[in-house]
Amino acid sequence: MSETKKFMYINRKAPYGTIYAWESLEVVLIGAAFEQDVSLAFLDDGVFQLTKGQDTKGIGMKNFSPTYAALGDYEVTKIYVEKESLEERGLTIDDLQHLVWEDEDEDWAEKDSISLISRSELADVLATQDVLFNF
Amino acid sequence: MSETKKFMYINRKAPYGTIYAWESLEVVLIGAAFEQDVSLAFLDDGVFQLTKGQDTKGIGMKNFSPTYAALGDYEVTKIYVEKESLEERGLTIDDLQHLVWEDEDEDWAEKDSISLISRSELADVLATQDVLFNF
Amino acid sequence: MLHLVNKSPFDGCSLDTAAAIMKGGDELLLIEDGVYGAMKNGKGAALLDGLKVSVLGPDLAARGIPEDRLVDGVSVIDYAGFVDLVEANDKVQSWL
Amino acid sequence: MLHLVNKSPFDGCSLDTAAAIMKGGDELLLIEDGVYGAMKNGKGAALLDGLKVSVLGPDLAARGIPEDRLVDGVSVIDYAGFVDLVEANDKVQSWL
Amino acid sequence: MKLTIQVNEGPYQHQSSDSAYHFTRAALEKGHEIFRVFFYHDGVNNGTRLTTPPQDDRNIVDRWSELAREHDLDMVVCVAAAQRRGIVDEGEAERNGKDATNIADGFRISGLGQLVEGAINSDRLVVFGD
Amino acid sequence: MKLTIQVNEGPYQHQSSDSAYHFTRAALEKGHEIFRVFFYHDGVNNGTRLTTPPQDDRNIVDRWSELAREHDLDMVVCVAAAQRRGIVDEGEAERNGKDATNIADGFRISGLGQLVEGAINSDRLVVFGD
Repeated sequence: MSETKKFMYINRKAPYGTIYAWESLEVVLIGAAFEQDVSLAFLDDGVFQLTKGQDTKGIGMKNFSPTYAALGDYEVTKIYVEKESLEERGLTIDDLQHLVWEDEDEDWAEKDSISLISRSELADVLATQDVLFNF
Repeated sequence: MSETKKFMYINRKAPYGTIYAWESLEVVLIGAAFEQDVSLAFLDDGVFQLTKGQDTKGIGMKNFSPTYAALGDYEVTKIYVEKESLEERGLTIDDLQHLVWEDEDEDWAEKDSISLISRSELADVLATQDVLFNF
Repeated sequence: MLHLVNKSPFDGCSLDTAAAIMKGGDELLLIEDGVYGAMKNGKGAALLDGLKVSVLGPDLAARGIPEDRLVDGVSVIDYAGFVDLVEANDKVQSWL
Repeated sequence: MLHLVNKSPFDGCSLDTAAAIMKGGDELLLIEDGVYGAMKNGKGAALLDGLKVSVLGPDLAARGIPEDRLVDGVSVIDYAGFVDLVEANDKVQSWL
Repeated sequence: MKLTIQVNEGPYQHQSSDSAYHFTRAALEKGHEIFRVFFYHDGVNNGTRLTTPPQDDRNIVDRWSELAREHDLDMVVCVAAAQRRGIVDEGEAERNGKDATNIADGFRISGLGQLVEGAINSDRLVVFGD
Repeated sequence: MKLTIQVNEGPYQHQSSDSAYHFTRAALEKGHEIFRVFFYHDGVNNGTRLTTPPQDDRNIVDRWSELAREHDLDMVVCVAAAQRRGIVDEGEAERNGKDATNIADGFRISGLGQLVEGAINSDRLVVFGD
């Protein structure tokens, strides 16, 4: 278990309609303890997971969207959002939560966690991974 | 329970990948005993349910496609297949099972159960129903 | 007739088929992930043209979609309004 | 990298996205309802152009699709062949 | 109006059971009659008393059981679907040689005819699924 | 090669569990090592001993149990997902005050870390889902 692998969690489903988004996040939180090289990708309907202002009172379900903002504390700092998926859905990066992490090596400077990348850049990122998690 | 209603079973999902097609058919078989005015519609991926030559040995699942041919014996004789759905999938009516029923009132003459209808004709048929079953 | 769509317009063809099948006087209600279909600039917007469309507000709020992001003319209703729609239409077709 | 697609090309955008993300050297395997994506004259056919594609034979047979209805160049394999594909590629992406 | 509600998916994985619950409650509050709630396909999994959801989340099964108790709802789990998924009451346990039951309060196991009968006897059938 | 298999859907509703089973069996026949089969989401419902499928259909749960027995497979049901869906062993029944268990032969309930550990220790992770 000493080897470090590049783990990527692939998120392609909308939140609340199904539980995949939430139970995927549960794996990310648990997985953080294993000190692998972790990143998350959001594409297709998965980009909806990151929208601001989610309010689940009316449907009586747990609002798990604040958990994304806590990912930085779990040292999960590489979050890729696919540009084409946002555009097809009429969304911009401003519709998403602003996710940040604090860089210990630079006097806890706050840095953006989200990288907006194109589909072909995402393909390059996928190619460099060791394990892809799908839910 | 003396009233007769127009029941339509809507089939929009492919067989085997999910159980909806098969469990929908189980409702049709049970429902036949209730002597309602029953019809079935196949559209979207549901048209794949009726393809000829299904052979499930390799996936170890029960082949339920012969059941469609038995529907006539249950007095289920009105089966609507949407033309556009077939065409989009590169299928023709010849790719589907030939489903027939025997007309008691015409000396047991064999008649076709399947009517190939357009999307707009299907809309008309739906409009005349009392209850739509979805799975 | 009330048409129910509970899927994102990117997940299957439920919204496409519902919109194509709908007749004058029919109504469309978007629930669950179906509410994404009513977003302006989204894939569903073009399909809704000329249709009588409602979306379930609690599902919209859960997904963080402000009402001003919806296609013009769409009504936002609650579960009680959902019940009223079912009553006002002679039958319900769930495009699962 | 092996890409797995288990959905009909009419059910969601898995095949579209997989085909767009695939790089030279990647392979695509269609299983379950995904096998419909390899049908000639079907919606998936155009997406497969230039890709290395296999379909799972047992799933194809279950659905009554004769092999001559498939896009040219598609390989039909069994579960043992599926295992071999997983071994031959460095990782697997399931487009669920 | 008299309603039959059909639920095709199990708890938590899909929103269907939540939507059906909120709809059913709203219909009852408006004074409509729920002829029956019919759980089909994976929907039968709403009828197990063995779930323990996280404390900060809703308890889907208990919520149905309470609604049934308050409003004397007829909640039917399809026997054929239940046998495939493993939802068992005393009768089913005996018939199928099972050493445990898991059916929750307020649910009963019965045949598919109950769905058809519901459709015949109700003004509307409303289906929640995937 | 060493494999971890993940199953996201329950028995019968989706083909995922069937596909995972046939894949796992083929991998074993070719001499590969199955490090673990991890049941997540509704996949946990593969681990109930209370199913009674029709006699002319396959028995998905028994098939997994037999494969585990023959090949000493490690079949893990995710505890968090199992609590939401109602899959219970002796320990869970005691912890959560449940009056019955339904876990099938060859399955054990454990944490999500088992999936991560599987991914770390295997050459490939293969996921079957919806």
